[in-house]
Amino acid sequence: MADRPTAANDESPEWDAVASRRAAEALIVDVDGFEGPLDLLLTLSRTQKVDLRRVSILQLTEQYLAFIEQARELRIELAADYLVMAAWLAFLKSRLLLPPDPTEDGPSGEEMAAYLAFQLERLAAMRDCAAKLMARDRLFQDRFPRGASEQMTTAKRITYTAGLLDLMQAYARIRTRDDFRPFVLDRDSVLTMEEALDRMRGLIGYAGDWTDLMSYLPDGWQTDPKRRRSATAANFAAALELAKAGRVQIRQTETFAPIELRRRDDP
Amino acid sequence: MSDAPDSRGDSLFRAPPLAEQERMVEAMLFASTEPLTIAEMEARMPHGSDPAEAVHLLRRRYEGRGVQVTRVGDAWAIRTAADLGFLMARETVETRKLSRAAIETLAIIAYHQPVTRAEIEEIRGVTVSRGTVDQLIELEWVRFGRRRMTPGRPVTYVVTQAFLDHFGLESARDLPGLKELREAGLLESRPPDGAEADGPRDDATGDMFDDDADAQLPENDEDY
Amino acid sequence: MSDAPDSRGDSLFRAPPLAEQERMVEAMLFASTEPLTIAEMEARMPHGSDPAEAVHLLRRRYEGRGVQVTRVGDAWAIRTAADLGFLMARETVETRKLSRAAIETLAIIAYHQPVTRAEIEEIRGVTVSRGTVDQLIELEWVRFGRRRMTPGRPVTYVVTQAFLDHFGLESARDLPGLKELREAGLLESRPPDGAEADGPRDDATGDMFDDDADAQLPENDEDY
Repeated sequence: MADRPTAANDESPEWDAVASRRAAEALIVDVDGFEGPLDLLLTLSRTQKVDLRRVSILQLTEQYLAFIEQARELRIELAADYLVMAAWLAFLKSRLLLPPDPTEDGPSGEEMAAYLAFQLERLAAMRDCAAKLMARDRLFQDRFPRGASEQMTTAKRITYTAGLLDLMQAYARIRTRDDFRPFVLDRDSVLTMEEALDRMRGLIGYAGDWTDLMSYLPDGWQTDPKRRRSATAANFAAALELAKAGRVQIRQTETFAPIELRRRDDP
Repeated sequence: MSDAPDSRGDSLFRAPPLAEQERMVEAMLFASTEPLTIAEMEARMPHGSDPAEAVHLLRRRYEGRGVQVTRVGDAWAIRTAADLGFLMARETVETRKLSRAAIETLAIIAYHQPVTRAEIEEIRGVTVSRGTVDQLIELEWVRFGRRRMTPGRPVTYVVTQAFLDHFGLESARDLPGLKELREAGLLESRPPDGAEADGPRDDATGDMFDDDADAQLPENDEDY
Repeated sequence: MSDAPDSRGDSLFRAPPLAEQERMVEAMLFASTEPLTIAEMEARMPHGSDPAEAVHLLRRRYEGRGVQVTRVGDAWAIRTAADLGFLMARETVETRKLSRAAIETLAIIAYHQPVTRAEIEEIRGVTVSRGTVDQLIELEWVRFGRRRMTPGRPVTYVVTQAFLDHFGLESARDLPGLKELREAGLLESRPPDGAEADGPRDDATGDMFDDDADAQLPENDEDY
């Protein structure tokens, strides 16, 4: 990890400010392509064209802050992580430039810089590993398993299988059932068809004359719009049910006119 | 090794050595789901290869071995030697997916163990049929735990080592909680507030039942 | 693995000659698509057999052939030689292309396992999006490991036997470059020289743990 990040000061003269700015501009266009601030820092560090262990953190900090500044000027919206990193880097920069304050606690600028360099190196190493991994001779690509599985005996044993995923999903399904309860309605403002039917069966005997369906709505279901809607639908369905059974006749004189029903005496 | 497919053009008339062709035939017969004809092998091999000869060599090489190069109609396949058929007896197992009722019951036992039958029913909101638990016990994924020291002293169920082995778990406490399931992307919806739950088997099992107990009407265990 | 020592002397149950055991192992490994453990093979073979030794012989026999006897974790499988992959083009199963995030996450899990989600995020410097780990679990390359004994007791992720099989690794120790990374201290959570410093993501990481701590109710140890 060794190389002191503050070595930056010695190396910086050869850093071409113009070139790096240009690089930063190119980066801005592609800001969506970055997987977070660490990824961006790693890309910026490449412009220094040095071994990651020798990267100048101070220089990198300046590049990053310049990038954020430009993104702001261009009114590019940056995710919060990028801004958090910018704040931290600004803090780091001040720590690196100012002489250490003996009264202050916490890690020194060098330690912070070393940690950042470590993070970058570690991420780069993981990228490298990922690439090596994917380049291996892979199953179904370079290496193949047996194509045909053999069935030589007639003796069959049934085993039941389930994967961990099935198990966890089953549990999640049970435990979050309340999230998906389109079918479990809040019953207090729902009148079911059965309830309406029961009620109507009792009342229909008195309907010798045409009566408006709406007059069958139970008490307390006529004003609140929600309840009224539910009760109307239930009563209508119940009326159809009774008509099917031959108990009532239904009529409607014109579209949207009141629906009326009356008892139908046995033919 | 030597003959990448694109080198075919250069060495138009130079087929790979016969030993190499034999390797090729061996790999193809092994990986193929169906027996392969000589023509099919030839089509895949570098130009100028002689798969018939290679198969002939391969067949001799496998004489007396545990597997044999066998002729199937006008094609070739690798098959287990007839005398070793007894080893394959357990190969032909038919695997079936567990029913939804069973997997849910199993999940509840894993997450809440030791758990009584009544508690399982309370969590699932449906009656658990005898056969479901029996099946899990028969699979040796579930066994009886200690009796609960409550009225009636009901038996409890716990999961077994075989369960852990099957599901690749080191212990039942390593089962992820809802929050972790969600983070891993295994759960899509966000829970209602406060339902942010619970790793496996937290001691507050009693609390877990609360939300369910009110909302869920018991249903019949209509085998899914 | 172990030759049941007490049956050795008993001629009634003498194990078949090693050459014969090699044939048996050959037949079993050929017939099975999945890797077989020594224990699985032993269970099927005549009493007193030594499948470990037989596999060893078999592996040598297939050196340089078109198919290879490969170690997959603590199991064994036969796979075609990697250089002949081009012949099998038609057997190729089109696999879903993994995102860059998924590939990196997989590498981090493989090299740092057992690793928590917070640690993956710390290394990548971004939140692991839902669905990334999910995808890896679905491919059966990643599974849940033991919970970490730190506040919040987060679950960990580890790679599976199928992962080893897919990438042709005998064990997780054979990951490319693993030794170098360890020597460079890049598998640690801190720079090797012990320079302690707060990374910018530390605050966020702290929060992650806190979240977990809130969500997890204390667990009851006795039940295990």
